Formats: sequence, structure tokens, C-alpha cells
Amino acid sequence: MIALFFRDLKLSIRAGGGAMIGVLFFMTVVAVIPFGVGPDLNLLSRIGPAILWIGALLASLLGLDRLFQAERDDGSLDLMLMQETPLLLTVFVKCAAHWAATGLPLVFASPLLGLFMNMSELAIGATMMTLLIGTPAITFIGAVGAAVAVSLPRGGLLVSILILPLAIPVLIFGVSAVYAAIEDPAPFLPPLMILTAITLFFAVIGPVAAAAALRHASD
Amino acid sequence: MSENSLAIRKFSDLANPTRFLALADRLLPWLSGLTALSFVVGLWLSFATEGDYQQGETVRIMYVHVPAAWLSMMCYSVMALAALGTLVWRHPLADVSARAAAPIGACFTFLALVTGSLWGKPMWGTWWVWDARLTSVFVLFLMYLGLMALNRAIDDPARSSKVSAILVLVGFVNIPIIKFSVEWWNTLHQPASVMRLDGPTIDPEFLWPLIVMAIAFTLLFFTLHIAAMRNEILRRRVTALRRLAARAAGREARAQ
Amino acid sequence: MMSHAAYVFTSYGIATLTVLGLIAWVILDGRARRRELVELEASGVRRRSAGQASGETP
Amino acid sequence: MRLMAEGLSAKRGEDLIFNDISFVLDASDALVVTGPNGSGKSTLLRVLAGLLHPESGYLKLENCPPEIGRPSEVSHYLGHRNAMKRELTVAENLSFWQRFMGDSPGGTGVAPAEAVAAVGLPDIAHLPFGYLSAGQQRRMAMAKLIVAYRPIWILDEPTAALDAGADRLFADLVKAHLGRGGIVIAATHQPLGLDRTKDLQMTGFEHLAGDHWHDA
Repeated sequence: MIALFFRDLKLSIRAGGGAMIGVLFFMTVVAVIPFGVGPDLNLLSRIGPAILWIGALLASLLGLDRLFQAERDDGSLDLMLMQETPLLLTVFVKCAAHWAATGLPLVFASPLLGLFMNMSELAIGATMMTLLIGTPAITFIGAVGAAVAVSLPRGGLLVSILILPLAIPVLIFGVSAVYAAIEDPAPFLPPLMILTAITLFFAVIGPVAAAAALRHASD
Repeated sequence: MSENSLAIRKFSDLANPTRFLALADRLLPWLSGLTALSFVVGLWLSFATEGDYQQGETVRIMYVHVPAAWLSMMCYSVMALAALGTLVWRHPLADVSARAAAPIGACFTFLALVTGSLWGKPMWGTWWVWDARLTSVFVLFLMYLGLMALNRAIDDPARSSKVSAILVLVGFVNIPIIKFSVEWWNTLHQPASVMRLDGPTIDPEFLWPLIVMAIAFTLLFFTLHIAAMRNEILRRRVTALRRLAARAAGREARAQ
Repeated sequence: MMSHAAYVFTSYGIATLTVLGLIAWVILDGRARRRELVELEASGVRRRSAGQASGETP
Repeated sequence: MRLMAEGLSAKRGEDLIFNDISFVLDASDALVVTGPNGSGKSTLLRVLAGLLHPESGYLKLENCPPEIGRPSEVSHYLGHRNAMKRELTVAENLSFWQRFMGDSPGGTGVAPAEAVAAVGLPDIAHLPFGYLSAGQQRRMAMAKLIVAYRPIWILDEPTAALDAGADRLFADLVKAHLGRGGIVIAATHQPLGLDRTKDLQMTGFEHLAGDHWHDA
């Protein structure tokens, strides 16, 4: 299992890997927003966390369809299905590797982009924390979409359409946690706790559904 | 029907598409007649009662909006049941019913959204208001579209049935979460100044039209669902025959 | 601003339109499938049991 | 170790590909599956590898260690695709598969370097897999068979992109595996050069099984 984790990590860093694309897309999206919204700083600082979160959501959705597609194309998915180790665990490790390769860089890039959005240190800290907790949930739900769309020729686009409605709670609680941190009256902890609960919930549902979908999609 | 055919026989004889078609042909005229009747009564009732003292005429929109919203939720539960049918009991018709129900569910959800916003305009002054219920119905609408896109993307029904069933179940599990998060989100951003959507407390005078309209909508749903399932079976029959023709042509080509 | 009755009328109008659209879609879809079936039958593709003698077992 | 298949049949989409296939394979037995294209060879092998649910019939392993659940857990599957990552080097690929698959009870895999030497390409283990020619890639895929020990080998046209020299090399590998009491099931057109093999002739298209859609 650890071998799979490090192999996937090595793969995504190597030439063809998706790690860099996710972060670059995240940066371009966030960098473009001020041109649309206009340069006045207090507006930007108010919508900053929301923009960061939406950028992170779209960026992680971007790299998801390659999650199983590459394995299926070169035949290693068949071998993974056959192994004694439960498919659930293999999918979980693959999601963890994918998150480490694409989700984590987003978290590290968010402070830099937070400055773009003229966000206060508190807001940047809160955004980083919520992104750290929230992005795994997106990867786990995305795994279900990727597994469902693995046998489709143009599955990539379908993944984001299928997954977006399911990722809305993560976005809602992520951003509301950050706003709770900034404006004093609202407490910071409850939304954060609910966000963690959602991530843990999807950490179970995601691999289970993805494994079932993979087993049925292998023709 | 050859007995040792490989399709798995499940609890009712409905598992056999041909018997289902026969049943549908017998049932549909009755069902559509009943639907038409209940619609006439419903419409008459909803227009016979005078308007609400506060909302005036617009309360009549409720007679369409609320049943449509119920229907959109009921349709998704029917699809979730069908998803269980495909995965757990491997019922051959379950996927047909899920695939037939998706467009109908999407139309009812669309109807609920449109009538909701039409109701919102006179009362809250805006076409669209991010009220918790409207928003979660909108998310449900997105899920319907996603499922329809998936069903359309996978052309081979045998393989796609299980995969879309899994997605329906994952979506079904998520509905409470989405509902909860939208409620939370709504109260967070908007102090509860928004008037409750379900309007005045329902006194019996409004209850009757509402119930009759709800029954009418439900009957309409089942009529359309059975008819759509019949079409889906015919569509599969056509694809099966086309494959047979291609296969037969292939064999003759090999035979010459 | 549109009068209240106009809203009621529009919402019922849209409702009937959608319902009629649904009914039309179902009927037309059914007819199209039956036409395809008839064409297939005409082009000599026998349904397996309807065509051959019933003796043939799969 | 005995592999028993009883009344296997499988469907691809709506078509029934093959029906009622049974065989018994004891230790060091080889089964060669032959038949025209599209006759269901690959489908049968995918059913044996547990990648495809058979429509009816079952596959059973006898007198094997109890913790083995499905026959696929103790079998190697070499399909048309090589299951190797192009960006990683050969050594990385092989060592990954060795650590990921692990050895079935009753045997141990060889070190990647040794496996690469066994297929006759000892000095290019450091090259990325994408640089190799089709024949070399196929040989490396075969090296994967001996990196992790699996008593049952399921091979789908293993000698497809191979030249004569590689054929002989592969036949020795298979003979060595059979010598150690392994079971080999191969779908191939050219003869594998093995002496004692059981044969299974695939007839091909049975009939359109999706009958419940268009049947009376």
C-alpha cells in the first residue's frame, strides 16, 4: 500500500503528472478575479476567502478524472482489482496520493494568493486551515465521479458536473468557517467541526462507492 | 419465454419486460383518465376558493408549487429505490425505471423552481431569492441533470446501469447533508427576515385544493413514469434487434 | 409591476406547458420507437422467439 | 492446488459470448485456449481473472491455503496492455509491482534485476519504460510474472509482439513455472512449444442472450 502511495506521488511529480497543473490553474483563476471585480481592496478582502475556496474547488476537480483513467489505460487497474487487498483500501491510498499531489500544493499556495486578495493574516490562516481540512473531502467525492466516469471516452467533463452538487456543503462550510473567524460574533469552531465531519464522512463514502463503481465498470 | 434464459427472475413477474408491457398497456388508459379527472377537480377547487387575505391571488401558485416540490423529492426517492433494485436485487427493470424517471423528475424540479420564483416575485419583490428550500431544490435539479448526462453518456445500458445506480445512491445519501448545509448557510447570511415559504398556516379551506392537486400530480407522475418505462423497454428492444441484425449480417458475410 | 393575477396565470401557464411538454415527449418517443420496431421487423430481423420455431433453445 | 471451472458462461453487454465451459487443472497443468478472433478467448480469461462476473457457473480452487478467497488472488494476469507506467523506469515499475502484489503462499518472487536478466534484457533496467520498443516492453511485462510469486498464470496472447528468440525464452519461463507446480492458462494463436497441454477450442458467438428485452 505504501508502495502504491509513493509510486503515485512519484508519478504525479514526474513529467506527465497533474500536480503542477492544479496549482497553476488555481493561481490563474485567483489572479484573474481582481481584473474582473476591480482593484478596490476592501471589496477584494471581503470576497477573498470565497474566491480562494472556489478556486481550490475547481482546481482539485480539474485533476480528478485522471485518477483512474491512467490506470485503466495501461492495464494496471485490472491487476489492482484482482489483488487480495480490498479494492477499498487501494482506492483510499490512491485518493490520499492524489490529494497529496494536488490538494496539498493548493493549501500551500493559498497564503500567497491571500495577499493578492488583501486578506488579513487571520483570514489567510483560517483559509489555509479550512482548505487543509476541506480539500480531502473534494478528492474523496471526486473519486466517486472519477470511478463512475472511468469507462467513458470524454469522462473528464462529466466528473465535475456529477461532483459539483455533492461538493457544495464542503464549499459552504469552508467559507463560512473563514468568515466566522474574521467577523467576531460568529463562532469559528462549529463550522470547522462540521467541515471535519463532512470530510470524514466522505472519506468513508467516497472509497466505498468508488470501489463498487470500479468493480462494475470493469468490462 | 424460454425458462432457462439467463436474466434473473426476481420477486414479481414484472421482471419480464414483455409482461410489464402488457400490464402497462392495460393500466395506462385508466391511469391517464384518473389523472385528467383529478386535475379537473383540483384546478376547479383551486380557483373556486377565494384568495388569501394577505397574499391575495398569489396563494394559488402554492397549489402548483408545493406538489411539484414534493414530486421532485418523491421522484428522486423512486430513483433511489430503483438504484437499490439494480444493485441489491439485480432486478432487470430497475435500471429502466431509474432511466425513465430522471427526465420526469428534472421537469418537476424545474417546475417547482419556476413557480417558486414566480411566487417570490410578488411577495419578496425579487425573481430569485436564496431561500433555503429553493436553493436545495436547485441543487437537486443539478443532480438530476448530472444523472441524465451520465445516462446519455454511457450508451451500453447493461454496463451503465450499476454505475449510475451507485451515483444515485451516493446522491441520495447526500441530500440530508445538502439540506442541512443550505439551511445553515441561509441562516448565516440572511437573518430570518424572509417570510416562511409555506405561507400562512394552512387552514382547511386551502388544504383541500392542495391535497387534490398533490394527488393529481402523483397520478400524473406514475402515468408518465410507466409510459416512459415502456418507451425505454422499446428502445432497448430496438438496440437489441439492431445488434442481432448486425450479428446476423456478420455471420452471413462469414458464411459466403 | 405585474398584477397578482398575472403571476398566477403565468405560473399555471408554465406548469401546463411543462406538463404538456412531458406528455408530448413521452407520446412522440413511444411512437418513434414503434416506428423503428416496425422498420426492423419489415427489414427481416425476426425477434428470436417470434421468428424461429419455438423448439430452438438458447 | 487444483483449479475447477464448472458451466462458466459470460455476457459482454447484451451478447452471450460463451456458454457452459468446464475444465479442471491440476498442479503443473497448462491449458491453451484457441479460437478465431472475437470467439471469447479474452472474455474467458477475464472471467478466470475475476475481472468479469460470469453469467452462470463458478470457479473454485481446491486444497489451497484457507485464507485465499477468490482464485484471482493467487493468479497473475497478463493482458494485451503491459500495466507499466511509461514515466517510471523499468526497475521502479518492477519493484513497485513486487511490493504491491507481494508473494502468494508457497513461493517467493525474484529480485527485479534477476527477473530482467531472465527475460534477456539485463542492462536496460534503468531506462524509463516509455523508451523501450514494443517487444522489449512485452518482455518486461513478462518479467513482472516472476517478480511476485503467483501459482496461476493467466496469459492473453503473451507472445503477440515477440520475435522468435523471445518466444523460446518465454516458453522456458512457462516450463520453469510448470516445473514448480504452477498452472498456466494461455490464449494464443502460435503454439507455445509446450509438450503436455490441455486444449480448449472456443466456438465463438452463442446467441444474443439479452433475450428478455426482445423476446416474446
